[in-house]
Amino acid sequence: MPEAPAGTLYRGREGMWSWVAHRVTGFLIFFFLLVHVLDTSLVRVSPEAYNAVIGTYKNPIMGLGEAGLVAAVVYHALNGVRVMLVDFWSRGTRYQRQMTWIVVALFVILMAGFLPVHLGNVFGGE
Amino acid sequence: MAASTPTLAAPRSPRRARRPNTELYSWVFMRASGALLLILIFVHLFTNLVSGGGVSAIDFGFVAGKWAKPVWQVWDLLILWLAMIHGANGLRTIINDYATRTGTRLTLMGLLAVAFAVVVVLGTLVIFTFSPCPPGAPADLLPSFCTAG
Amino acid sequence: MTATATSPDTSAAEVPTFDVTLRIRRFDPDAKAPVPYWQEFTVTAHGTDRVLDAMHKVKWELDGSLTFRRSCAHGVCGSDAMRINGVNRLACKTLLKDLAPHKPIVIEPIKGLTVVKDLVVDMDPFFASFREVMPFLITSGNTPSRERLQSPEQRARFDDTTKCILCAACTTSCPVFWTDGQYFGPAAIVNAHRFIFDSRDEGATQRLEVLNDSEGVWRCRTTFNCTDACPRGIEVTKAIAEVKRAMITRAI
Amino acid sequence: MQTHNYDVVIVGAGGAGMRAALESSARARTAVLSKLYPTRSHTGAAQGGMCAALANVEEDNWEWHTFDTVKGGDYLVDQDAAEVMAKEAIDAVLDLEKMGLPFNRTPEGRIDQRRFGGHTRNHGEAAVRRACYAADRTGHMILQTLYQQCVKNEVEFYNEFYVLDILLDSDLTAAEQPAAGAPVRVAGVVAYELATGEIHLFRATSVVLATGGAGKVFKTTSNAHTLTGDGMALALRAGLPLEDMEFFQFHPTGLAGLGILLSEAARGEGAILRNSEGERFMERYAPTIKDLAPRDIVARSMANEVREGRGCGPRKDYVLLDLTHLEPAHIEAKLPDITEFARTYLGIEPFTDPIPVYPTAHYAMGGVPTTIQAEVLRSNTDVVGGLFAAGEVACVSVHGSNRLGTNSLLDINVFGKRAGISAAAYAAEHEALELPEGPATRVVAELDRIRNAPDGEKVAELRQTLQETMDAHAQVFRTEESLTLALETVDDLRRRYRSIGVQDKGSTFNTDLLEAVELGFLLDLARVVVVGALARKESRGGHFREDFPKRDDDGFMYHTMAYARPAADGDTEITLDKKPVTVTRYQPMERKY
Ligand SMILES: Cc1cc2nc3c(=O)[nH]c(=O)nc-3n(C[C@H](O)[C@H](O)[C@H](O)COP(=O)(O)OP(=O)(O)OC[C@H]3O[C@@H](n4cnc5c(N)ncnc54)[C@H](O)[C@@H]3O)c2cc1C
Ligand code: HEM
Ligand code: SF4
Ligand code: F3S
Ligand code: FES
Repeated sequence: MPEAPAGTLYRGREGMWSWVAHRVTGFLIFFFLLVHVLDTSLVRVSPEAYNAVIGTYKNPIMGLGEAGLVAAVVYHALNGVRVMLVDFWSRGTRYQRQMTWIVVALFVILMAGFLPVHLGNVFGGE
Repeated sequence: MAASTPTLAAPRSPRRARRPNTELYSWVFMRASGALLLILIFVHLFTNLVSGGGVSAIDFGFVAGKWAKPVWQVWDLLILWLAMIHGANGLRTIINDYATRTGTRLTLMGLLAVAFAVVVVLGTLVIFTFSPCPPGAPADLLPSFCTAG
Repeated sequence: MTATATSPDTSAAEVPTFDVTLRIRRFDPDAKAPVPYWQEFTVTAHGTDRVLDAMHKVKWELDGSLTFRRSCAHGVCGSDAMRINGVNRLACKTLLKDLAPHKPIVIEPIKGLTVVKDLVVDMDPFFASFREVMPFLITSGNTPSRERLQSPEQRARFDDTTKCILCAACTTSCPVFWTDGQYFGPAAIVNAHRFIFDSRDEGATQRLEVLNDSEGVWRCRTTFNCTDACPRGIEVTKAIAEVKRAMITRAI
Repeated sequence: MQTHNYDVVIVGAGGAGMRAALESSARARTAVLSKLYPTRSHTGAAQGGMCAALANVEEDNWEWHTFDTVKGGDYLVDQDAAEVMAKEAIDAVLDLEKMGLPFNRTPEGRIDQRRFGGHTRNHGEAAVRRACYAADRTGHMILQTLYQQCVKNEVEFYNEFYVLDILLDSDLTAAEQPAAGAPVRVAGVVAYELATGEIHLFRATSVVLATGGAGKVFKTTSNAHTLTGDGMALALRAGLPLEDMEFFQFHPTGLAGLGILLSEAARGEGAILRNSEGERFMERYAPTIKDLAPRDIVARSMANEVREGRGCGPRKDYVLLDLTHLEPAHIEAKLPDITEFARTYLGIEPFTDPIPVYPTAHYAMGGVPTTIQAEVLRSNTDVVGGLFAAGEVACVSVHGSNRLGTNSLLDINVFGKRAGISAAAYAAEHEALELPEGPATRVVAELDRIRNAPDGEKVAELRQTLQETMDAHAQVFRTEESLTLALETVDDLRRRYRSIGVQDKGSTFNTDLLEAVELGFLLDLARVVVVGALARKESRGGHFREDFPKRDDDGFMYHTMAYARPAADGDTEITLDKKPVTVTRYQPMERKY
């Protein structure tokens, strides 16, 4: 069958995009958590094994990845609060748009506080 | 006759629960666990990544040092369980949304269940059976209190 | 939007005409190998013309086979929900001048329902979900001889959701509905809400039962596309949240 | 070709059709055929209210209501029918409330009522609060509520089915008519399924016509694109008469240039009409009830202001509806939709600016003549067995020559209910007839002709000419000259229509084809309107002849009955007959407000 040209992307607004981001971050965190539990389990095997693996984490690339993870968690958490306000606060639905922007603002502030410390640790901490 | 309007609280019909409330509980759980995780994870991240020396300071000694205190054992165990249930439940929703074919859905759900079980069991065992000073390990890798005794 | 920019004198004055290009997603089921395709039409429009007027121009002057539903032409019958420049709207309630008409206006059928022809979709699944939530007053006991009493406050409680015209703009804007056609969708929930919060109704439990289904309200991820799309300005997500809360109160 | 068998077939799923369906489906096997999804019907556009002398907020009774209806209709109302309607109004409203209709409420919790044009206390003393309403969405709520009840009662719908022929057991289109008193019965209908292009035969003992109005005969109209008078035209083509078609109501307050309606409820809530000098001109035309005078009077007054140069805007072609002195909160609560129309379509903020308005074609007072049991008449006295009609398509003549606001939503409920009961009762007492030979031949031939016409006339062009002609020559003001002109144009268009063609040749959802069919209906009806208007050399209600500006009770106190009869050239011609007006208690008087 011939392939049809695709329809366009739905041009949703803040509500839709914040949900997309929430879903993507939730998904990412879950897979990080899998890996994280697995590697931490190595403490049970032996300190050497654990330190070896953790050691490989201590390169700048992993450091950046870690920053990404923190970003994901921070966004997911903040937006999670927004979602709960939408769900339980009687006026939450009316202010959801404003709350999205507050989430974004808080996210930026928190990351601005965290990133310098973290990156400092990653790149200068040896 | 003075007319007055009756006030009945909504919803106004006899309670007759037939359908199981699974989706309802799962939805409530997502919010409750989310709220708890918020505190648990932020403290976890803060202690691990910010205070002290950040990631670069994490090693066996650091972990063992933390888990020697029951508070942190319970703390991390809670994170493990809540996050895994929360995340797995979230993934279940995602799978339901995108995997329209029953076959695909069942496969993915199976994978999810296995991953969930392995990680939760493994993680729990590690936290509980963990010994901070495994015999025979080089002392410089262990937390300082191992040698103090 | 433009409402504040125009004063009565200018709006009724000779309004400028301008050319608009409509980029329409077409589908002809009677073709030999039916595939959707894009087609552009350019027509001359007047200042106060709606998208529907431009589409009529195309149908009446350029291509009679262009197919879409419409009836009232002023946003009260719910026939002509379609995706205009990426979002669901009623063609008869969208003014061309509000759409940056110097660029082609992209028109597609609403998403998630089977396309029958051009912009016409099969509405049956949509109405089936509507029917499933028991969208009618349920009472017990004898019918009173006069009207049932209801205070203005009680009446106001569900006013918002009585405005629904079943246009499906909300349901077909919902990301969950696109991928999971089984989901009841916001429109059905809106119409359940209309009765659950009507002080005269006694069928709330049955309706909440229905919506407690795995394809019911819990499927909603509060993406607000429905609220943004509703041409009647119904706070759809709010109604859904209220139904969710009613269920939780009932369960506990 | 599929054949379906039912006891009752209802054509149209607007207010009248669904009200009938609720009654008949409880008593007989019923199908409802509608060219639109039921909730798309134009009843949903009705705004202002539905009146009944509930006396919830002030003293009122059904007798006053009857009088207002008769007087509002300029005494051309059949008074027995008006009495039935006014009396049954109360139950009609209460029925709807019990079905769940969310009426606005009084502080005591009762159905609230408001003022409306022409509704008065004690035979014209002062305006009375009689219109029951749900904000300015009364029709929407009625349509939704009736549909909800149909869902509850599992009424069987055939949606997007166009009924294109009514099948009778005798040929009434011939010059030779069955004798007076001879039984003529309905056998069923022929329908076209839009989704597939298939023809369906519906064999039924009773058929109810509820196809609504024909506003699309005019260009500026409050009516939907789909209100093309199908039922009326089908009846006419089947040889049945149409009654009082020259009476068309022009609603005073349509959005200027667009025709979108702003309910009379606006004036009921206190809005005022002003001309370019800011004058409240209705004080001159109707000193007692001013802006709340019946629609024909207000529309004519507005048109007159414009004609005499007191119109507003750059072309001085409209007047203004002023709400600016009202509380914004009050407007928002009582008239949310119409203020939004002004904002959306004209970019006007009604709280601060007056709204440009001009009369818009709104309501067909005439239609398929029926008795008060909703039976369709084939002459002044004989009914067609099993054929019923209700709603705007019908003319029981409760509206006479001018309908009062809110009386139509009432009409569809009262006579819709009666039609449903009558149809089920008839079906219980009779066996269905066999369908006549080749039941769909006529329809199929017509569709094929249109579909296969090579390079035919264009639907849009003909329709536009028709509508512009009717607006120019058969609107609020009419004369011998203008009407003659209109008739010539309509006749010419009917000739051109014979070679009508369409571009879409497909079978799925061919709206191109159906628009061509609908145009045929409009042309037939326009001819009846104009012929009737030419013959009525007086002014009464919605029909105003500048060359005969006075009502003439001696010459014209009768209903016009128009028949399409075979003409020498193979086409049909309209022949007119008279039907007496039923008068019970109100003798015609001069109509002053
Ligand atoms: C804007 C507006 C405001 C109004 N406000 C008021 C008001 O405030 N108060 C009041 O009393 N009245 C009001 N009216 C008048 C009143 O609403 C209408 O007269 C009334 O609703 C007509 O109802 P109906 O059931 O006869 O027809 P409709 O509701 O028009 O229904 C017609 C039905 O017939 C079907 N149909 C038509 N042709 C065919 C066919 N060929 N085959 C199959 N089905 C067919 C259609 O699909 C539709 O379902 C208003 C009218 C308008 C236009
Ligand atoms: C940090 C605190 C957290 C908060 C406040 C939080 C909050 C939430 C909330 C409220 C939801 C429900 C969203 C909805 O129903 O629309 C949700 C969904 C989800 N969360 Fe979290 N969460 C947190 C941490 C986590 C973690 C650690 C993971 C991964 C293991 C995770 C993975 C998910 C996933 C996969 C979803 C489903 C997303 C979807 O269905 O779109 N969350 N979260
Ligand atoms: S809720 Fe709004 S968008 Fe949804 S069907 Fe009703 S009117 Fe349309
Ligand atoms: S778009 Fe869908 S996800 Fe919920 S808020 Fe609306 S129903
Ligand atoms: S045509 Fe009726 S809503 Fe647009």
